[in-house]
Amino acid sequence: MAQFIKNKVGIIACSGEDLVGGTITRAAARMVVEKLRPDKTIILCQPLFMAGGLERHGSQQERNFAKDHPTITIEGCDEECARCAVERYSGPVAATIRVEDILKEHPGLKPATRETLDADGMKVAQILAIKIADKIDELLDEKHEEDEGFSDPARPSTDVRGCGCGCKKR
Amino acid sequence: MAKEYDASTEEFMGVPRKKIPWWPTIDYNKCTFCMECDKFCPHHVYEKRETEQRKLVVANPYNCVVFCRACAKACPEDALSFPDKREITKLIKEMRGV
Amino acid sequence: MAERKTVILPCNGLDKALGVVAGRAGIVACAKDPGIKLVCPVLLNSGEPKYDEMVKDADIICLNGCMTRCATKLAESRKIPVKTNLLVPDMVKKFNLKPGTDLVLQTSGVQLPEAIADDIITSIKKDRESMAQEIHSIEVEDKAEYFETKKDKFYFKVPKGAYLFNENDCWVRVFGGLAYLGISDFLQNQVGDILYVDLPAIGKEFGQFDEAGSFESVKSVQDLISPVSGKVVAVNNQLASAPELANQDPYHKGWFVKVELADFDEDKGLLLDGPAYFEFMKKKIELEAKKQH
Amino acid sequence: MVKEIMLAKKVYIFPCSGVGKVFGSIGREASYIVVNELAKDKAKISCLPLVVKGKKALIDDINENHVIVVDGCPSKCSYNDVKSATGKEPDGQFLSTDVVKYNRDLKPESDIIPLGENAKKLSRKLAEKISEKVGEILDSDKKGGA
Repeated sequence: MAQFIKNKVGIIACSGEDLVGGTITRAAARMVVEKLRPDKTIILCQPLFMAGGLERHGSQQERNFAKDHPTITIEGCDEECARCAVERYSGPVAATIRVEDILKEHPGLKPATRETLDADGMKVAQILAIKIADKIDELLDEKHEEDEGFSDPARPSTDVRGCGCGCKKR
Repeated sequence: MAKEYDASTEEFMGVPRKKIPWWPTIDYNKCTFCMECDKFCPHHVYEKRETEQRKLVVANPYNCVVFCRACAKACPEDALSFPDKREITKLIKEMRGV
Repeated sequence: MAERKTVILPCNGLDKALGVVAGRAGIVACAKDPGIKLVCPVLLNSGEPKYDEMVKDADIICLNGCMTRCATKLAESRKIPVKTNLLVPDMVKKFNLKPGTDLVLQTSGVQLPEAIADDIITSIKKDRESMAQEIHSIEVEDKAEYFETKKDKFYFKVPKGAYLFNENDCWVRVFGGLAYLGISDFLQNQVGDILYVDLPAIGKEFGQFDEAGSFESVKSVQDLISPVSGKVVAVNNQLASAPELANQDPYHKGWFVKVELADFDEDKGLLLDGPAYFEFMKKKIELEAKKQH
Repeated sequence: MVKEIMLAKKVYIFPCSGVGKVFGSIGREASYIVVNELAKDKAKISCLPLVVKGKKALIDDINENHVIVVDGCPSKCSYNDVKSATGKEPDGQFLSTDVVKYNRDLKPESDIIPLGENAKKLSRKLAEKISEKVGEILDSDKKGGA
């Protein structure tokens, strides 16, 4: 892996509009940057990343950040647009996390609405958010005590991990 | 959060922040504890006191940005007041002169 | 933008046709351009207080009928600052219209006041245009060099010269006795996308560190805390329809207010130049980052 | 011109998919209102990231139909992304901040998930404008084809 500045991790969600997976990536990304790891993350805007950025700063700020820092892409479907974008403009990604994998692990969860997430969609987003947070800790070689100091409702309790969908996960 | 900020080492315009008496004063006759000012202020000047009669206090006066009065505009009851800017400017000039 | 008032003080001496021409020219100019006001020299001389308000902050033109320059002297005695002194004999030459000696003006004597009035109106227009030109100059990105620093994916710029700052992250750029005010790149970054900008009324006076406008984003409402004392002569009306200019181009097209400086020599003692503000801003950025922890 | 039976064209709506600010979400919400409700059979939504990725089938389909871009900030990502992928000027473009600017009484909340009440109201206002534009574009099709 390239030498990254390991103070913050970039988060880029596919954020696709046409499918519920996109909405889930969006929600999970926001949970991570707002609640779970606010000071360890920078959210990168997928369309801005693609378009370049603000002209007066040389149009490259999103891309440069992903060049210098480890970046996690979050994918809503197998097109993996976010990963493709980062690889095209910045370089290798540090990790890719897929909504589909979570759906496979939790077959009982069936998110359906792409407009506003339903209860299942919200749960998937929460599981995804935790997975991202764990990945961030790993990338920054930091250990976060589980649930430490985080009692926000957006943070799923351990119940969510064993989410009641019938999966065997604890 | 607020604790990271150490006003004793901070300066404003070359004057120790602690020597500048600039912060809001709550008029408790007007305040309805709607908390709009606290919600507004990103510098944690205010603190809620759920169990006390005065449910809001100016807890970190030196976190207040000198000359900023933005929270007063957020106050629907007009219960917040600040010192006179000219007086403060004069004071700062005097201290810089020393 | 602000249009300054123009006030004409004619001599209106009644012992010479030249004086009658001066008075007449003032009347015609007022009739042609309602933005121009006329001061009656006789009433002014009697100590009439109503003119105090009128001449305040206005461009005063003294229109003298002869070399005695009564209008100019009158203005001086009343401590009214004069912008332009005109002499009717100069105008006679300029337009080659001799008024004759008859106090009841005849032919060319009637034409001359018309010509003088037109001349005055044209020069006012030119003044306004050159003022607009000046505005244009701050809106065009000059070759100013910038200091730049980066925090994560955010970039912050500070012009190296020409701009002075206060520690409330607002800037002033001086052009002679006038100055533009705005917010720094750091401040616009802090508040995020600016949605609404409220600007002060033309003519409003404020002291150093008073509010000279405010702006609002989803995150917050903040004031432009003026680095200087002065009086508003113009505001950037473009910000009403395009508040994003304050985000995109905070040092040029995103200017807020233009002021006539009150006491810049005194004010500037409390301001930072580009290099000093850049160092100050970098510390602030680090402090903000720490606070987020 | 002898006309074959032609399927009516549709209008693609591409919101910018911005994820950092509420304005992107307003544009996105408005787009959903358009395709689900106001111009149900006339407009459709697709993924902007997929366009930029260069998905040929999608880009070809956009070029055979019409496209409106809905941006959330003056960076105009959707406009720039769609234009560079399709090589043509979009048939319509909107900026959600414009709706925000002209409805000062409805200052949007900063929440994104879920959107606040004002943000929802603004989304509907924007949606109405977008769907009007959809109608205009399709009408001019009919006139042009007649």
